[in-house]
Amino acid sequence: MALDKIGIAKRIAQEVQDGMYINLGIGIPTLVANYIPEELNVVLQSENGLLGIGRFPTEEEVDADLINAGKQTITMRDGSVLFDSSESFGMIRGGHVDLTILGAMEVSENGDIANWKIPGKMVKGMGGAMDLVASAKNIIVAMQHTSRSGDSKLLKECSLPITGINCVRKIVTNLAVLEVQEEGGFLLLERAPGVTVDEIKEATAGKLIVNGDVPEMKIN
Amino acid sequence: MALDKIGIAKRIAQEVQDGMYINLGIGIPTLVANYIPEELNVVLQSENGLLGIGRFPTEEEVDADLINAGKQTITMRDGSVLFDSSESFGMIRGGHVDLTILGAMEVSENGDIANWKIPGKMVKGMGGAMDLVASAKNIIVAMQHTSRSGDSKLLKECSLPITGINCVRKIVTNLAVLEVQEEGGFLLLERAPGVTVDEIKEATAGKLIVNGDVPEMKIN
Amino acid sequence: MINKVVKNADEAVKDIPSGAVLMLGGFGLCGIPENSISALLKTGVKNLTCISNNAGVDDFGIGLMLKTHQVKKMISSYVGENAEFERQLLSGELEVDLIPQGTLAERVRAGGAGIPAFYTPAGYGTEVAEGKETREFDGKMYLLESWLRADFSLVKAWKGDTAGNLIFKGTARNFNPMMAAAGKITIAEVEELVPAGELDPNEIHTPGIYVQRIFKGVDYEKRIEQRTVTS
Amino acid sequence: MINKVVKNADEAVKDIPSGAVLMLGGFGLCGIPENSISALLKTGVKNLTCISNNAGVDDFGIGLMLKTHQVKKMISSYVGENAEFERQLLSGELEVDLIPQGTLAERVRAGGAGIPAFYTPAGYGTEVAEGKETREFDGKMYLLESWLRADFSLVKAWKGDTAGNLIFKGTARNFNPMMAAAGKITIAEVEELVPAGELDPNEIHTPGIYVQRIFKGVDYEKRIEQRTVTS
Repeated sequence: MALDKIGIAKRIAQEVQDGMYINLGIGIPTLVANYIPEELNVVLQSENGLLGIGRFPTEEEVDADLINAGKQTITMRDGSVLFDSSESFGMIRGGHVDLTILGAMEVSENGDIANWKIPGKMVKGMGGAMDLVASAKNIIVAMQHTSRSGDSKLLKECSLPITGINCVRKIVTNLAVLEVQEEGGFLLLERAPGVTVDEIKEATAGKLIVNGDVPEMKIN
Repeated sequence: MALDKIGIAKRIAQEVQDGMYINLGIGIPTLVANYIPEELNVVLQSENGLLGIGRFPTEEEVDADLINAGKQTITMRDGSVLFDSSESFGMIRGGHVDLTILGAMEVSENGDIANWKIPGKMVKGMGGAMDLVASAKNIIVAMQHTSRSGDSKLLKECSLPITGINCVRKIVTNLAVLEVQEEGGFLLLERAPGVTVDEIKEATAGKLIVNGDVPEMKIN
Repeated sequence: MINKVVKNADEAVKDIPSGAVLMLGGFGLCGIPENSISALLKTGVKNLTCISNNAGVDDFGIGLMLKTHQVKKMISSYVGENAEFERQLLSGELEVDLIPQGTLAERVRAGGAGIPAFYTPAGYGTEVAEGKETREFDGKMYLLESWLRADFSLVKAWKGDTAGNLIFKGTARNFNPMMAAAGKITIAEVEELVPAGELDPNEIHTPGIYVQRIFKGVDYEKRIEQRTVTS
Repeated sequence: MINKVVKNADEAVKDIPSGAVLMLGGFGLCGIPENSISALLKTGVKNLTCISNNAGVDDFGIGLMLKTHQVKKMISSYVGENAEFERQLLSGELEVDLIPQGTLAERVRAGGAGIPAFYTPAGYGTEVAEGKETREFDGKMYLLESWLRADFSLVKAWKGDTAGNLIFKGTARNFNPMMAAAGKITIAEVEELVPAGELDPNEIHTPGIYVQRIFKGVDYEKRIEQRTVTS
């Protein structure tokens, strides 16, 4: 059975390691925060100027001057730091953020990502996405394997305007966990529970690499 | 009579205008602070990270963590700000400092300055001098008109390795106040009390421009 | 200390001319110069180029200046949800220059710090790179990006002193400090204005040297875009 | 929060190998990592490249490491008065790279912020420009300068917390924050070490993300180079 959004978030949470500084994009990536094991010490970065995003505030705690990059009201954890946008993107560009998790409309088999613009539709802008994908050491994409119309989002080449080239390392979809290979291609690492390799092949337009038995994801 | 160091400092203090942010180099320039009229509100910048240098501390106030660019212990005035070296030179390079006063070994008639290195002698480094002269909008040089051996320090071309090109606007020496002209040459603005134009001509190796009567400096 | 205090927003913005290039601090609606924007609505200047990470919403922030057709061009990273913005863009009334957020932050920082150009990896291989010089350093490709400076920068801080020193609050800091440094004339509005000497010199975010005018703002609405709470 | 605390200076520097590139914070003797320098004297590593605005004095700061012949190369803006330094330089034992102070600060800042190169006017037309690319922007000439990064950065702060967040004091801040960001491994020594959560997030100068190890330093001498007092 294909994963729902929470399933994708839970699976990505397994990629998180103790001591990581993490930037979570809007959408499914934001949900990942809820499933990071309590015993791991990690710090969430918000590119509008905060290290140490906490839970959402209570009504009494709401502070218009404290929001995340998705413009949601938030709180700070103990040990948080506030800074300006230049410092924030210095941090990102300088490779200090260990893990970036973001959504995508398309990923190509050489790791290009498209997630900011659809020709013919109103362009809202790339925000910090281009800086994040051009800078992060470790980028995991969270997305549906196929579009609503059933087209694969894992392609040989992106058809949409791209956000960055050659940058995605891992992809977690509703169907699979895949790793982008240096030489190109999506190496199939895990299947969603009950999903067959053939179903994944069917849904993948880019080059899919299957090496031997592919285990099922373990999601609690 | 030629001015002494204090005379030069007093004359330069007359160039200070209300509201200026000023960087003072080591030596005579540091003395200028003592002669800025009380009624003028100016702020002294220290390139190691302070706006608002105050007087020297009393014995009880001495703080090893609070020094100026000359490594002297100092105090802060009300309204001071502390910052790091990158911000400090951003401030300088970005043209936010209104006036820079520094010493020189030589100045050329097109405004080049040499003040950091003497071939054959131990090189100590340029410190912040190259950043200051390349960035400041308004640079006044405080120096003796001639070297100890009697050679002019106002030259057609600098003989020493230069610190910056085409940057000095005004020079105040023990003999005269001079303005570097766009098209080259030292325009004689004022004479030290009792010093003749001929004496200044004699002491100036570069092109000296004398337009009509040259007034005497007024020093209190 | 040099005194930078002006009476109010009207006084502060009165000489901003039509055609000026402005920077406006803020991320979303957080940390935006509400008072200066209101005052600009009254002066009615036109053909403004506004450099700001976002363009406000229909009835708040820069959105208000769009409604009055005062903005000719926006330079932003994300223009969000704003129906009037979209209408003007599609009709050709409004120009938009979209810039990656980190590149925008750094270009503004460069403007204040006297760095005319620098290399960044953001946007390499994308349409953002079109027409830009590229170069490899240590095996990675970068774009050459240039500084951004403004005729007037409008920033909003939490506390300020009469010498123009500023302290921001929470994530309302965002683009404000860099924009303060990149404006020829920087106008700061603050919630609390104190005499020089009352702020700890070690806690100031923006040194007063960057600020030409400062005033105490009034009636801050501080609208929240996404009010998210836990029960 | 991630805990970065190590026991002491010896523990913090024990894996710094010979031949490493180090950055050391401080301006003159103000804000230098006294404890880390002492610990390095004990480990006896050699052939170090030290990036630091100054080189200490004969019997304090980096001067101590020069005495023990642990430094192969200094990258500085001003090497001041230091007889041993001069002797080693003239005898060819020591290499020195002199860089304008603002360029040094910006190159280090660029290293931490992922900017491989930028343009600055400092040094144009001088011997500092030899072999460097030059370019005109808005009628003024600039040099292309590249980033500086280090294997280890040794910084000194006033207060720090277990998450590595740092607050500096007075002008002891200087190069420390940029160097903290430009080190692959950054070792911070502090006078006061508190649990994460005790420092105000709005008053922190260096975010803990840049700091890999932190310890409470001991026996700070804080030597003064020019003790100037008014009576």
